[in-house]
Amino acid sequence: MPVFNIERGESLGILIQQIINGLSLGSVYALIAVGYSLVYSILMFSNFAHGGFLVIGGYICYFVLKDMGAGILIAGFLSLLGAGAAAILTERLAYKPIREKTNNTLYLLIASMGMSIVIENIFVVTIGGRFRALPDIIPTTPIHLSGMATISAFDLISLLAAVVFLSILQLILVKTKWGLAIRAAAYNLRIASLMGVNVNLLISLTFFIAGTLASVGGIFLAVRYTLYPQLGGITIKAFVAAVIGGLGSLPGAVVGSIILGLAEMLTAGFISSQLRDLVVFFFLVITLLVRPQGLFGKDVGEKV
Amino acid sequence: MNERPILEIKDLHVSYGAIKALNNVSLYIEEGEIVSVIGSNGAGKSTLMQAIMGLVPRERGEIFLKGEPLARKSYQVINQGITLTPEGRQVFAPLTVYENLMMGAFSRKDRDKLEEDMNWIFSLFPILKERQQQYAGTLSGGEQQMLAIARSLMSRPKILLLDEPSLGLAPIIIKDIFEELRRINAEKVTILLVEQNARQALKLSHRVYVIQTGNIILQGDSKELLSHPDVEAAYLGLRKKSAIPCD
Amino acid sequence: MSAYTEGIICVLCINAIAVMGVSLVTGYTGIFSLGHAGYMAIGAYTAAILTARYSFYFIPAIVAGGLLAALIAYIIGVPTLKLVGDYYAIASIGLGEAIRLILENGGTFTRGARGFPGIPNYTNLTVAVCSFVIMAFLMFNLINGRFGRAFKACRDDYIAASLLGYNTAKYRILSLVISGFYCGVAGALLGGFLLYIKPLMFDMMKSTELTSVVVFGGLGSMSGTLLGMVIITLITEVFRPISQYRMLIYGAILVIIMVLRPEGIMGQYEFGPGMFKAIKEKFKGDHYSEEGRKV
Amino acid sequence: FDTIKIGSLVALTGDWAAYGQTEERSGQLAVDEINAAGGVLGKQVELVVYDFRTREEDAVNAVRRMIEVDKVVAIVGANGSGINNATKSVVNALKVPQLGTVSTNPDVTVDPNTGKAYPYSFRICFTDPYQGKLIAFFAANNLERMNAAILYDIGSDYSHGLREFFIENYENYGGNIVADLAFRAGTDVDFRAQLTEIKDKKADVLILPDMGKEMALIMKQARELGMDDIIFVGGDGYGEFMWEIAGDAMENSYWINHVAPEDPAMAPFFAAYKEKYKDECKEFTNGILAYDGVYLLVDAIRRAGSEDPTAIAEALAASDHVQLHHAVITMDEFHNPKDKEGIVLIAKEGRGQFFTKIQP
Amino acid sequence: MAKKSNQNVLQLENLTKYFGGVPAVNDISFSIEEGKLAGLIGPNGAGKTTIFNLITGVYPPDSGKILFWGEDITYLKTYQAIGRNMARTFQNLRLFPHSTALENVMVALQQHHSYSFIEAITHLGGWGKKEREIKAKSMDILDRVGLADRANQKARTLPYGMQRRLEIARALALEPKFLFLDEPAAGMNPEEVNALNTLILGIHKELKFTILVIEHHMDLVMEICSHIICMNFGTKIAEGNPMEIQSHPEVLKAYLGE
Ligand SMILES: Nc1ncnc2c1ncn2[C@@H]1O[C@H](COP(=O)(O)OP(=O)(O)OP(=O)(O)O)[C@@H](O)[C@H]1O
Ligand SMILES: Nc1ncnc2c1ncn2[C@@H]1O[C@H](COP(=O)(O)OP(=O)(O)OP(=O)(O)O)[C@@H](O)[C@H]1O
Ligand SMILES: [Mg+2]
Ligand SMILES: [Mg+2]
Repeated sequence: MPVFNIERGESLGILIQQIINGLSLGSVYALIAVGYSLVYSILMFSNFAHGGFLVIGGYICYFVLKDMGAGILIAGFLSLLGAGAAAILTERLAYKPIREKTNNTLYLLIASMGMSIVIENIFVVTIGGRFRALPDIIPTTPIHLSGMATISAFDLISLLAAVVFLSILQLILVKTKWGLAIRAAAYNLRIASLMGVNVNLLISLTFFIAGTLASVGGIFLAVRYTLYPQLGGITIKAFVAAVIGGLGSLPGAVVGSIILGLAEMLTAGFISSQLRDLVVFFFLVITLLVRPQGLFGKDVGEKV
Repeated sequence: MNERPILEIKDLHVSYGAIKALNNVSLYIEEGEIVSVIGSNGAGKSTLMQAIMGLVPRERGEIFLKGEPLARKSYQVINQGITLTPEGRQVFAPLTVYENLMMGAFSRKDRDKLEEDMNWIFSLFPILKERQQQYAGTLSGGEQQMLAIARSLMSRPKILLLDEPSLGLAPIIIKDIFEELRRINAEKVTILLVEQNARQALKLSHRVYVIQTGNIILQGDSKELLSHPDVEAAYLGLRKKSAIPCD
Repeated sequence: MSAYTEGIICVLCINAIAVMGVSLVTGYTGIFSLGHAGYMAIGAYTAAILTARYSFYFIPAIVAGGLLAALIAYIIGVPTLKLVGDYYAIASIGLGEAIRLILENGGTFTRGARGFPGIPNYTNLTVAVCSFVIMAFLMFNLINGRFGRAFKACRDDYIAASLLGYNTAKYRILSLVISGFYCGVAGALLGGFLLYIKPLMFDMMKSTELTSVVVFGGLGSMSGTLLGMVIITLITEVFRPISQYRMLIYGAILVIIMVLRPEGIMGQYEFGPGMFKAIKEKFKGDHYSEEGRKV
Repeated sequence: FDTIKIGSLVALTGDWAAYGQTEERSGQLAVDEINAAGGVLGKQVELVVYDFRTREEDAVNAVRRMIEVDKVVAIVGANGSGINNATKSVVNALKVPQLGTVSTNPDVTVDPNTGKAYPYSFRICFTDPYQGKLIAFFAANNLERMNAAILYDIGSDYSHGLREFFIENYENYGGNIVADLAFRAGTDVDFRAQLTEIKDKKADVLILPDMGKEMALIMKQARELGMDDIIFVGGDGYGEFMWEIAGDAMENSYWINHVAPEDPAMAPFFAAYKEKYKDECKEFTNGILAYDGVYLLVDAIRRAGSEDPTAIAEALAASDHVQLHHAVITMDEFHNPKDKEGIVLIAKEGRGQFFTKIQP
Repeated sequence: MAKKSNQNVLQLENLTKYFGGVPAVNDISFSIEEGKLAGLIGPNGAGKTTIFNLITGVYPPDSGKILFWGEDITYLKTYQAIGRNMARTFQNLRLFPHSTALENVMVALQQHHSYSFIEAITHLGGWGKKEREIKAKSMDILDRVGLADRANQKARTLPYGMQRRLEIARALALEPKFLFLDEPAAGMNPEEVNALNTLILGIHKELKFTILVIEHHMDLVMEICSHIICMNFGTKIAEGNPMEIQSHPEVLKAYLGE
């Protein structure tokens, strides 16, 4: 009969396990949320096509690995490059003409929803809706922690990747003049260009970075879970995480993701799996009611 | 003299849809000059500045910088040494005063000189030094205007365009700023100035253009124009109907 | 008239009522909502339960559906409407999903995710068209007048609006409540049309569709919203024979319209005498980017 | 008309696109074969395929269009009970028979208020109560595992139905439900929270009344959490693509299905499918039921001897030992196939292999 | 509400507001009598706009009291304060940029020419009459500030100077008893400033408003205001009639720079 690692009543073990689960889930959210937040920080709109970049990255990796027989380094590199390029292309085709005509970011938001439908369905009509899985390029083997809980190497790697990418980005944003330019451009593109900022280049760059981050997220998701055209849809949770953390704030995106991951796992584990999403959304709304600009969002007092 | 003027505008036309904002505007600025443009509300002064900066597309006409065609994208214009202090402040509200000034210096290559210039700016506008870490959006109106001017100075332009720099400033500050403009000009910075405060502008500048509903209707030496018989009319901008009824 | 045409007209009318509500809240008041399908769900379940279980006559059931949705909108709106922009948008996703999740966990009362069958067929062509005409009449009247202007003022600059003496919070909530009512009625009609409802019908995808139609048609233009809705519905119907490309085309058209006319197919204009002049002007220009005189 | 039109209601876009595409292809394959063999009533058959985006409003108008514009005489699909629940009012009002492929909810064919079958609604699969009973029977009697955990999709009517009927029957067979947990397909991809609890509750069998992708992920994550001894039992959501996702975690799981892929009778189908589409038919349950659905409809047309939808519906209702590829169908008074055997697959060596047939 | 004997419409008592460590307004007291046209001057950053913001409830003071017609309005919300019959313009323009000039005025004017929700959705009752009235009166006001021919132009496409006048028109449309003008003459040329003089004086005489105006154009202030308050660094440094102010040593030092 079954042999369990956890003795009944060892609820500490379960708690630890759920925390590990939450951190691991949160780190994948973080990879997506950071790219999403980055685009938000400059163009001030929620880029719903971000999930699409993630899918593009995932598929490129999949096909390079499977059909071209290349190694993970090449596949990963091409997939980052491809998703980054797709992000730039999306910006050029769909967003640039709009932001040149108007300041209202709602239009960008709708265009991004359109783009996400387009990207999803390009995959549906070309390669079909089937679920695919990447080979185990990132080890998912479990490591048992003294019989209390298990953690997979994958969890550690994704957490690490999230932290590394975040730190690099944060450095760029805070320490370089380009980072400052991103924040200035976020407020007003026209005036930023009056300061000598090549705004289009800056935006393309931002999208490229966001695209590559999405692609990393996509590969992680595809390995951990599965790859299919609608995979981008789960980024909604990452959006929620970015909002909890404060839109446009990269540390916020990471902290929000971790909090969300933990909240989901602890709710499902200790309150009710049926109410998991309800609790998550409730949590989101409560956070916003207490801090309308998110945990790390800046509330710049508006002068009248 | 054979040398071309530093900035030369030929037959410039700009429209906003049906509204014709600039109509066949030609003007030039010699190196080291201060030239002012005056005219009433809606004459097209700001449009002229924005057209130079590439912020609005030119419908027709050409702009030359030292005889070479001027770039059309604003970031390229900046890199050619032209800077605009835009009308109505337009500081980066969510950035601090310090960060706004750093943005002003964005296109500068000689980044080791920034510290020095920052000090120069702070000596010009001591209040900005006090407010270095305040968000620009929360400054008072006049402080924002000072910041906007300071921000353009941080780029160390060869040609400085100013759109109503005296807006919302106390007289004493205006005086200081105009003095400073004269001093900068002495260091070979060419200045194009749009002012409602026409008397002050005329006193400061070498030459002046008067613009009315998109056309240049008068130009000449500032000192002469100050005593020109039509100048009174030029002040008014030759409006058909007074802007505000005076019963 | 064939049942197919009839079906399309019914769906058009039902959707039209829903998007009018969303247009009011998003286009006029500037509250970007991605959760209005939730209000449809409330209307649909209320009317379904009242008619199927308690044998209500359908008109009071529909009105009750609308009113309950409006009430819930009020309860939700009071605390959350102080959020602005994308923050409210994301929160509204949560609120919309929460309504759906509650319905899914509603046990035998709502029959949960398995859906609610056996709704009497009260939405026929006449009912749908009449409801639409009445609701459109009221809505167009509302926006043509002081409320329309007040909503727009709150949208454009809430600080300026409050400095003109407007209690902006009140207007935002009023607008949400009215839109909740509209979506509730639309949901109630949908139930009587499909005769079967389930929570999953009212997911975020549905909310997104409602909102994109509003932007597609033109923010702040009720007629644009309706025109946009007709176009989008017809596109999906016309391209039915090339089924798998349908969503691709739909997405592409959404993007293309935004790129070519970001202000939507109607801009801010309404059908009416002044429209052509206004549109002519619009096409000639004035599309220049605004200066960010934000402060 | 020189062709007889059959409607095919499938989801080609949206979350179910993978299944819809297979159904469309399989249906078309059946039509091609039938036409090659001379058609029916001397005419060629034509398949009119409409997408419904996994949305009820869309499906209702698709069905109206098939009937009114394209004049189809019968409809095969859809594959979801919710969709059929919405379209049943249309087909019964317009009097054209509709044959659900994997629509297992009882309400699809039977009016819950009167307990009578709708005259124009049919299905080719067995129902949730029956499938739930099969799973319970198998877990309790064949596997002799009496402590079950369930992990179901809270947003899915299919999942709910199966769960409910499983619990009812399993308890009758003397089993204990030690954990009854939920998730949400689409947004949830991580199930470790629930699995951790299931592990804690010492369940010895995990019932998965879900669709393929989620089941695959659940099994994979369960094994990662070190749940090495728990047995997975699922329903007809099984698909071969799950192997790609779950890998070894699939080994020795059991699936109560309508069909078995290695059923010799189905070999020609798989071969023809591969030949025509250069692709394996991995979502074979949907594929086979759509394929045989077309055959069943054509057989009914032949038996009715007429293109009149009402006659076809009557013929369908009167189906008695109709030999299809995957089964022999006899319609009962509720328009459900009578006493269809449950086929238990065991996942082994990268595919689902026939394990046993059960009939409680 | 009982009018005070000295007829002080507005009375500030020891008003203080800090931003961070900076006292934007520091222990300010002054009062304005009914029917006065008063000026508030001071160098940049003196705290003038902040005083307007405190009065109109944009933010609450740290301490002190604001009385309006004798009523304590210190902690009222913005819309409540405005509802007490005051109106203001903004130093940094705050028009509704996407609405036309006319709409900008109408949205303010309708505050006092309202009709019920039922009338609004049915267009019955007083709707038509009220709407026509709102429109006609709005046009009158636009005409008064010289913008009648720009009535249908989008606010944001108006040149700067006209946007300023539109702001004044919108404030007038609120039909206030007390008007606060924050740098109304900014962005106008001398001739236009003259015309503005006349406009403000006209409004003051005709409509019997009490007006408090912030300005840096000294000619304007000295010409039209009968009472002037001067502040610097958040504190009041002088108060009196133009003659007194112009000769006040501290004012000269701090402000006029002479
Ligand atoms: N974005 C725009 N769209 C349409 N018309 C515009 C736009 N911007 C300016 N205009 C119009 O162009 C004309 C010139 O405007 P401009 O701002 O250049 O005037 P100005 O001389 O700077 O006036 P001011 O002294 O008031 O600043 C005006 O009639 C104005 O209404
Ligand atoms: N929201 C705020 N946050 C921080 N500091 C502020 C804020 N609002 C105003 N200040 C500061 O308070 C001081 C007074 O500002 P205020 O706007 O009242 O000046 P003002 O007298 O109107 O000046 P100006 O004539 O330049 O408009 C300024 O130094 C300003 O920087
Ligand atoms: Mg100007
Ligand atoms: Mg001020």
